[in-house]
Amino acid sequence: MLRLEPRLEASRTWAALTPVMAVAATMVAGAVMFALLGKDPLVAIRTIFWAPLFDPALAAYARPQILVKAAPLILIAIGLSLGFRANIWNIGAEGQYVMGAVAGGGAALAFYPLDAWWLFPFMLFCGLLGGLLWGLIPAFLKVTFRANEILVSLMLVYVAEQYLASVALGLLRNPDGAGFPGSRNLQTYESAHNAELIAGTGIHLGVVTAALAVVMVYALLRMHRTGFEIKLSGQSPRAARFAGVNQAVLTYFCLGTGGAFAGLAGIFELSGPSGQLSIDFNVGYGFTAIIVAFLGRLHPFGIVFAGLLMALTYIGGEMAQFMLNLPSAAIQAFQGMLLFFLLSMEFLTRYRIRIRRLERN
Amino acid sequence: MDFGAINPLTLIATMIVAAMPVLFAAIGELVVEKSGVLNLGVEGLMIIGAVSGFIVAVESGSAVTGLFASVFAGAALALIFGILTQFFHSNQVATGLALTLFGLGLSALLGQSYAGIKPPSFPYPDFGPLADLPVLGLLLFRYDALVYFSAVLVVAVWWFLGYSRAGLALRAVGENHDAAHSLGYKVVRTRILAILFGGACGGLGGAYIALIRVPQWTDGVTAGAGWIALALVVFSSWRPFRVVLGACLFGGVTLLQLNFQAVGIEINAAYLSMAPYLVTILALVAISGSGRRAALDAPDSLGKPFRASA
Amino acid sequence: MTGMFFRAQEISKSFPGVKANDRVDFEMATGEIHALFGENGSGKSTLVKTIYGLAQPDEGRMWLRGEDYMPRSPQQARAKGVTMVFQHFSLFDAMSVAENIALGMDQPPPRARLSEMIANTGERYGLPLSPDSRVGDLSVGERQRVEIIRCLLQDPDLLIMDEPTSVLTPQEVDTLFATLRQLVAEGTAILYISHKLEEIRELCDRATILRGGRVVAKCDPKEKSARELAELMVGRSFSAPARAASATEGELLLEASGLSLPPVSVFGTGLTGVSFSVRAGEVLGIAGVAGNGQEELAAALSGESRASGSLRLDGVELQGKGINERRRLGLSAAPEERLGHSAAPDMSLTENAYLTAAVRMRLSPGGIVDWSAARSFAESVMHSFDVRAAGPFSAARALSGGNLQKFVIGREILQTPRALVVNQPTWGVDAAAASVIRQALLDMAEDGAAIVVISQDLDELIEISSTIAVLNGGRLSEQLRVENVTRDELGLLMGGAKGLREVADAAA
Amino acid sequence: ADPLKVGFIYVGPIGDFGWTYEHDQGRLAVEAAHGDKVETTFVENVPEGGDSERVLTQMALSGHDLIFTTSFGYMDPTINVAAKFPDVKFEHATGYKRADNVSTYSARFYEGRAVIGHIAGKMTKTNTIGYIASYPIPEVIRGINAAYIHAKKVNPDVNFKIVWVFTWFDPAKEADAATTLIEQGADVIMQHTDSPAAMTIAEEKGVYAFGQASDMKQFGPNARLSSIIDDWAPYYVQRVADVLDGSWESIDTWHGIKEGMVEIGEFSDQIPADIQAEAQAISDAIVSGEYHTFTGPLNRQDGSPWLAEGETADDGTLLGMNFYVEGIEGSIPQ
Ligand SMILES: Nc1ncnc2c1ncn2[C@@H]1O[C@H](COP(=O)(O)OP(=O)(O)OP(=O)(O)O)[C@@H](O)[C@H]1O
Ligand SMILES: Nc1ncnc2c1ncn2[C@@H]1O[C@H](COP(=O)(O)OP(=O)(O)OP(=O)(O)O)[C@@H](O)[C@H]1O
Ligand SMILES: [Mg+2]
Ligand SMILES: [Mg+2]
Repeated sequence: MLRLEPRLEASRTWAALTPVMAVAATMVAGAVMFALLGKDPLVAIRTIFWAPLFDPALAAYARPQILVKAAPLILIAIGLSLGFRANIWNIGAEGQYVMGAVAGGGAALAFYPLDAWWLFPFMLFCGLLGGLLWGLIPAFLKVTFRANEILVSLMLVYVAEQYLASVALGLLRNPDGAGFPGSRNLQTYESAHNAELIAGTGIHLGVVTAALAVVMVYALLRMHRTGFEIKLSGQSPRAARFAGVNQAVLTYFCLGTGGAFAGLAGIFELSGPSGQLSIDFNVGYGFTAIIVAFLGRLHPFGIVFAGLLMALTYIGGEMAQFMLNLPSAAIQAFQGMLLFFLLSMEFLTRYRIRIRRLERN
Repeated sequence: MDFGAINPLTLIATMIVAAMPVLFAAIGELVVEKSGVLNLGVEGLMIIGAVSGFIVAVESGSAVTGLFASVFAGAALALIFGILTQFFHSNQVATGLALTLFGLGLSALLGQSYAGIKPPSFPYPDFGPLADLPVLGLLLFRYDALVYFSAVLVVAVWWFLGYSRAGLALRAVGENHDAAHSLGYKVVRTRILAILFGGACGGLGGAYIALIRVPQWTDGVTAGAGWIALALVVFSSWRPFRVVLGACLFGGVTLLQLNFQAVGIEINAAYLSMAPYLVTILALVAISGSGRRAALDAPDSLGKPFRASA
Repeated sequence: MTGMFFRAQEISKSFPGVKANDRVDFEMATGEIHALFGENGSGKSTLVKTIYGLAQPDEGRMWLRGEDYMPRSPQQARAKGVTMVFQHFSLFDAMSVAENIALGMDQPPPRARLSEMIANTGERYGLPLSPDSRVGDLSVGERQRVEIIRCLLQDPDLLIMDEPTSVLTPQEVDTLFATLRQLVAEGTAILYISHKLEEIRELCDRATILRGGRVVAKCDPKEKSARELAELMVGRSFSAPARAASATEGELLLEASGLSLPPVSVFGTGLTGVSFSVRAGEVLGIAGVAGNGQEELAAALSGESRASGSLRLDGVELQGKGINERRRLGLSAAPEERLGHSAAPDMSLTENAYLTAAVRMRLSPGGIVDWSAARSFAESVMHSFDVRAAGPFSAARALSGGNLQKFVIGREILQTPRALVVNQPTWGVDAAAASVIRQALLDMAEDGAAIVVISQDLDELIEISSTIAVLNGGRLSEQLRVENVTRDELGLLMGGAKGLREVADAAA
Repeated sequence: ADPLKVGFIYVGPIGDFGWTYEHDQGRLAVEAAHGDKVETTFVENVPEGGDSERVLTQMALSGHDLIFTTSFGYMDPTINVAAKFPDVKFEHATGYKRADNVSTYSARFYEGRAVIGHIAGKMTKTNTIGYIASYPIPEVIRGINAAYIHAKKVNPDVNFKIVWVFTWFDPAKEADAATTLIEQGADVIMQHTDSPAAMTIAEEKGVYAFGQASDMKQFGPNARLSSIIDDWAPYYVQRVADVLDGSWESIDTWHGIKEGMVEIGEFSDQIPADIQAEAQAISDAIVSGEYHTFTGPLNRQDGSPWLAEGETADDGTLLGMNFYVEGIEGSIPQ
């Protein structure tokens, strides 16, 4: 008989092994799906996982692009992970991302066509502030009225999206854009452009910021009292109160940080790769980041790994589309399977499977 | 501006129909949450229900067969969630979100060759002369059969949770899973069954969109209804009849907004579209902040993982 | 052995890292009250869970009425007439009494009939209950009634009770014992787990003693003294805590006046005008039945909740100051619940040491945590209080109850606060560990600290307190010298008498 | 030689039965027309912004010779990538930025709306025409104006009820919009959104509607009067041929009914023969160039003159159109 036994402490070996096993299992299941779709499964899997990294024509461009694509995911996820560890469930990062972009972009556009060194940092600050304030709304309602932050933050995503649509069509619409919705392109607004740092790679300040955020959060969790307070209130709220943790402050801190990071991701994306604030500016980074946070087991370095893995499957998936004519739905289903396998195999880090005979007379 | 153009009776009747998808999904999620599980994957369940209901309806030529298929498909997808969260103890929030992602992808894949097909139509019960009654005819006797089924379902869920033994056990599991376990209730089994029921209802809600409300299959046809359903459960503070009310309100705000536009009341549409979400937030604040009784209806073990201690 | 009503043979059960039951043999006759006792973690709960079908043994056999008995679920056990009252109540706060009881029955009758049965059974055994009240609104004693009636309604042949009296007043204990004796007279066998050896001597016919998962002794408890029983339990002799003869009380250190607190939840109790004063070297014992405001008082003193009124430490007003500010000024606390309140279960002892010692031991200057200092502090606590654990890296949940309790009390004591508030210092702790803890508290008082001990164990309070007061319904009685009161008087105060005068009237 | 590699990037799924579907039909037409000489690829569901720039770069890197970018939002990414790959040719739909290797193309859908506006004006009994509008952009406003002018011309009592749904594609919302309009008395529904939901509702409620983007006949066999079909195939086939024979150059194309980029779907039998003939006549006049959809005298909504008698609108004004013509009620949301 198979028995599950909880481990006293999470196994580090398995923590490292399970992602590999999950990826392998996804490859097998994905291969079956691709074969059913009439594609050569090996080629398909190879294209998704291999081509972005090693394809002779594409890899040189795609490799840094993985970092670029992963950066917003990692930046948002790392902010969310603080809250998740403290049992504060911000699932509205998508809205905070949008509001960061709107606030930052709005600030930059308000001064158009100013040429000043301070505009760029000011824009980033406004982006951060936009996300921060949007994140503080559920914090305020939770602290003051005990309103469930999962639902409040989720509802605010839709409010933010509607607001984005309204400014993209109205307030921030490009006056020289022939009436089309969408703002001016910040890429052509020199002092607000988040240009690439190394020519040809696409790597911009947002990638660097994401890396910094990972290190900062790692240090916070490991060395700072706030990190301890976050873990403590997540594990046992009463003990946290006993330790003198101010739950309200912590709620503001976690939701605020999550919002601020998401807002930063938004403004980096807007002023960099995306350029234009359009109705469909947001593409779900805020939701995907939640999954990234969990796939990374809420650990800073795990989140980096998970973010890169997700980015890899996005880019590899695109390649599989135009190289093999795989439908995008198949790629999406494939990513879904990857998530399921990763989530399900995590239990190996917490349980051991024992095979034993039943001894009964 | 001419309010006279809005006929309140037809508006109510349309609101009821508009409420159906979220009503089905929410009543299912309500049972799931009452058992102590938070499944954020309702959108995924709905879209899978929509696509499989549609495919089977088209292939079999019968919308009713399609509905049964959607119920099974929703339950099957929910089973994945159930196994991951109940046996593998994966995080419920993340698994729910992954379920939505997977559901959207899989449905698009399955539905590829079904876009642009008209599904078989769904039967409307014939109430004969009743349907021609002045006010009641329109309000009560001109819906499709599923509207009447939804009424039965809501009453059944209300009775089940409040008055049946199994419902009592389910609430006990959601209230305090450790105590329920020590009394010998099968926490995991109860939750899996609740999750299956939630999946079936979600699937049915999705199929309602694709087979009756819209009716057609297109990628992403559920367009966020699953998220509304989640909000609705909380909005109703876990009470079946309030779900009905909330579903009509939620379904209705969009309709009301469109009606206003059509009679020429100029309110920024973006702000009107925000309204349902702002209303939910206000409702949340109201029930959480004031009603201590309302807070009591929230299942105490909601979202907490259960590990049998022996 | 067919004559025996119940028999277990060679029951073994392992959990990762522990053998909770190791070839346990054990038997009971019809109509017998059988005591099962032993140190914390000796395997008592595991054994009874096996009998109740909640756990399946790795090895061993059981017989009931001479037939093979191996329940796979509590339902099967109940079907054979075995019921159980749990150490931790298995009740649902948001549900009514009737619903809670129905949940514990396999074929509950219709609601009206059930209410009638609850009333009848309650009357018969002197356990009145209103079927429609929400369990969350009930006092602890009433909650236990719900648990017991739930069992009685099934006409049990074997009733298992896991530490049922830890939360009852002496009077309630008497009522319970009367009920149990009545049941035994009707032919029910009772398996009774308790750490209170006096109770066992009073109530039980036979006793089985577990240590480290094994049966180490069987005896007739009435023939042994409590001390002999305790020594059987721990396997060695030990001394009762001694109060130094020279103990003198100094000046006024901790003074509360008019502390009031509204109830935090629908089900909670508040505090009304609580006043007391404790001198340096004095131990104030606060008696009372659970649920009468003990936790609230502990929280109001520690600073976890904001009460109105005044609280002074050495003349300095503490009201309006947070928990860490109070620690800095010298008032520390150790709450009742070890896992999840005093300590975070999944955190290491180092982290748990940091949890309260950060301020007084200056473990995070400038917000940066000095983990190595925290580790050495944890090690010194472990060393001074003989905390048995693999090391400072062990998770709190991996410690046995007694060891963890020594750790959390030791953690406060080593920070040398000027005043210490402890709630239930020895709750569920075995006799040996309890005596270590009591001694440490006395030593601390002797060194000039003011100590407030909140406890439901009257014997304990009488043993270590210099003054004693009773908490009832959120009000604190007058503070009495311990020499001047009797157990019975305290019991009446705990039961709701307003003051000693009323107690005297009642006695007359 | 290697086949010519032609890539398409789509903003939606090819199964949307609207915008993206029609572009993909164009892609299939290219394959059919050029056979072995071409190889086509596509990536669907590509968000506008940074993702599209990456996809375009990867396509260019992987040897595509010609890439169609089929959504307005791909404009800046197309220009950016084109600058880096001068040897790759790009075709951007509905935009206004060009380069040596970037052409733009768009369709004069408003011509089609003139025709169906005429039919609607004639067919309505309640004199109320419901219009489901997506976003307030020139293209949509142009369509409303074109339809209104021609409905009004044949039916002075006609009244347009316009609801903005702020989405290109949300079947449930479009269905709600159609229901609302019908309940408020509209008996002809026009839409500038992409799903066939409104058509289905119209069929169910027994009113008329027009197909949009694709024919949609199967969704409303009785309701559908006619349709405006996007037909990108002739243009795509031609542009690929131009690349194959080396004659491709950067141009700006705005084609209408004449060139077959906009197609009026077959008239339904519900339309009386004389009205069919009138509608056909409008279409023919547009094709022959005798008639321009926006021919004066026309005033703006506020009554100020726009076009004098016989004057026709210039393309610049049409491309940036942000006002209603006189007679339409309500205002354009901002
Ligand atoms: N699997 C995990 N899940 C959740 N939190 C973790 C996990 N692993 C580590 N942490 C937390 O994250 C922070 C950093 O942990 P990390 O594992 O990097 O430290 P370490 O292994 O103790 O130190 P080092 O990296 O120097 O060996 C710590 O606060 C730790 O408690
Ligand atoms: N589910 C479990 N998983 C792992 N270990 C367990 C489990 N249940 C009990 N144990 C361990 O088995 C041993 C016996 O536990 P048990 O609860 O039976 O003791 P007990 O005698 O009832 O103690 P107490 O007096 O504290 O109630 C302990 O070491 C305990 O930690
Ligand atoms: Mg490490
Ligand atoms: Mg025990």
